[in-house]
Formats: sequence, C-alpha cells, structure tokens
Amino acid sequence: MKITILTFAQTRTQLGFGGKVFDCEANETPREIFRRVAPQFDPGKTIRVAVDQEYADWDKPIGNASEIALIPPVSGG
Amino acid sequence: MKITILTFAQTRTQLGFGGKVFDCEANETPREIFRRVAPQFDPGKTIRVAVDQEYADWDKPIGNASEIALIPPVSGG
Amino acid sequence: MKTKIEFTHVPIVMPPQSFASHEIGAALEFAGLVRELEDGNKIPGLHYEAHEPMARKELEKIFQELGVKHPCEEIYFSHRLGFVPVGEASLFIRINAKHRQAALALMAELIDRLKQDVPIWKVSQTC
Amino acid sequence: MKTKIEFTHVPIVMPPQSFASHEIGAALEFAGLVRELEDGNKIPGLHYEAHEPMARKELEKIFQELGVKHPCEEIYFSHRLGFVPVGEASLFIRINAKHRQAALALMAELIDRLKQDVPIWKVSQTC
Repeated sequence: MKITILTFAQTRTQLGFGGKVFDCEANETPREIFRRVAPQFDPGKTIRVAVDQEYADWDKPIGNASEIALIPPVSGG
Repeated sequence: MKITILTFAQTRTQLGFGGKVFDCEANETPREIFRRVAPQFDPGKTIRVAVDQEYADWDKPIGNASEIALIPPVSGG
Repeated sequence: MKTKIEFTHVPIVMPPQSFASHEIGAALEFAGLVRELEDGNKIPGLHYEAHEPMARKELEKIFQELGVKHPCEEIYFSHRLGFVPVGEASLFIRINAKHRQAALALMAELIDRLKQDVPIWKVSQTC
Repeated sequence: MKTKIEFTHVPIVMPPQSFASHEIGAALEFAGLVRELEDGNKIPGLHYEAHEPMARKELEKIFQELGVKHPCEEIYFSHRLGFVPVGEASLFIRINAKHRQAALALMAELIDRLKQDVPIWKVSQTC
C-alpha cells in the first residue's frame, strides 16, 4: 500500500521534503515507517504524529490510513 | 451651607426629584441629611451614598462637600 | 496606559483601530447588546441613565487598578445612555495589549466591576 | 452553535456583524497581531503555515468541546497563512453569545487550545 507523508515547519527542513508518497504495510507503525524512510530523523518527545489528520500513537499500526503527518510543536495565533 | 442631592433610577421615583439643593451643616452625615429632607426614605442595606462623586460612609460628616448622590444597585453594561 | 471614556445618547460608533505601537499583539473588542427578553418578558429596549461624572471617576480608578494587575496599552470604553433598542449595543469596550492574557483578564474584570460599582442603571420601560 | 473557519493568504477582512437572534447579548472579537519584536529581535513579519484540513478538524472538535462548557451561539474563526507583516492580524476570532461570561471563557480557552493542538506554525524569516 501507499502512504503520503507530510512534514511541516522544522520537520520539513529536517526531512528535506514537504509531502512524499512511500510504500508501506498496514501493520507498520508510524515510528517504524519513519525509521525506514528517514533513518536520521528522531521525533524525540516533542514531535507528534497525525494519521489521517488525527493525532495518533507513534507505536500503533497505521491500518488502512492514507496520510501520516509530522506535527512539531504548534505555534499558531 | 448648601448641598446638591442627586437621585437615580428607583431612588428618583422614591424621592420624587432628580436633583435639588438643600441647606445643611458640615457636621451632618448623609444619613442625618436624608432623615431631615426625606423622612420617609430608607436607604436599607442596598443603597449606597456618594459624596462629591466618591462612594462614602452614610454615617461620616460631609465636611465641605457640595454634592450627595444616592446610588441604588447599579446595572450598567 | 491610554484610556478614553465616552457616554453617548446615539448609537455607539466604534472608532477605527489605530495601534499605538508595533508591540500590540492582542486587540480585543466587546459589545454588550440589549436582548429581547428581560426577566422573561419581551421588551422593545432598555433605558440607561448614569451619574456621568462619577461614572467617569469610578471607571478611571478601575482602569488604573486593573491595569496594574493586567498590563495593557489602551482601553476605549463607550456606554450608551437613554433608550437603546433590542439588538443594539449599550456598551462597547476595546482593549489593546501586548499579550492576549492581559487583555482577556482585564476585559472580564472590567465588566464585572462595571456591573458592581459604576453608577449606570438600566431602567425597564415600565418605570 | 454556528461555526465558520477560514484560512486566507491575504489580509483578514472581518465580515460585518449580523446577529442570528435577538438573544445575543455579548459580541466578542479578538485579533492577534504580529509584533515587531520576536525573541528580542526586530522582524518584518512572520510566515505562517498550516496542515489546513487537519487544522479544520481539530478546530471543529475544540469548538464542540468548549461549546458544551461555555454555550455560545456563533464562532467565526479566521487565520492568515503565508507572510504576515508586523502590525497586521494573523488571527481573528468572533464569538457571539447570550452571556459575556461564556464568550470570554470560550475565547480564552479556544486561543489556549489553538496554541497547543491546532497544526499551524509560525516560521521566522530566517528559516
């Protein structure tokens, strides 16, 4: 299956792309996918992950999701 | 000396005037003045008094003040 | 802190915003409108009256006191007097501040204090 | 509760007020402006970006949640994206409610939640 990965703010700089499509499996977790496609990237404790536009668990399989987004600390307003 | 007495909202209805000048003495308190000029009027616990446009004590002599106002519970806004 | 107080017998017209400095990060405006139901009865509007010079003095005191707790740059305060029809504003307050927290806290406490201590009265039609 | 969310790449223009009912007693508006000093440095403005579809979903969730605690009639929310020069609004929120307390509480909590959970970022010029 295919997954779209979106990055924002400093994570876009860190990963070098804003949005890109990757191959993945339904039983992979966001953490596993990022380890595979961006081995140098460490989400640390401050970067959250959203799966299909909802905050999600780094260690829960993505199922049939079509989008993963990296959500660094937000600063709107 | 002369004192202007101002009334507002329901106190204007109760006393029958909005503003009126009375004779008084510097050692009279607001309570004494109202007892004299409006014997039927009872400020109760909710009506405050202002002397020269500052909230004041019903039982403190007015000194050389020129205005006393009855301040029923306010309801601006 | 720059402050301005107005009482008007005609509909309140908000002055256009003009920010005193580039350090204002929060502009907060409140309008209090006359509602159609007063104690469950339909009304055409409310009459407001004030001891205007005393109201100005009380407001200035409240502004100074609250401005210490919640530093803000500007307060513009306007209250309508006389008859105010349903749906129109009896009160308009604008607060400009560096930070939203101060503006929001000052706004909330200012309206509370207004309703406690500032000699303005609404008088229902039947009075 | 009527809600509307807008993201715009041009200056925010407040829609004119039109009160849904004669039971609205409080109209509260907040504008967040870009300040000249960011971490002590003079800046020409800020760039904003968002995960817009997710931001809309998060905002709707927050509106529903806060609307239960603080019943209000209408929320209009607009956030500017792209470059926002100093002195201009990056954020505009209007809340209309029966009572001021609900409007003020919802405004304060909404902005707090925005800054915690809604995927919008300000990016300083040097990025």
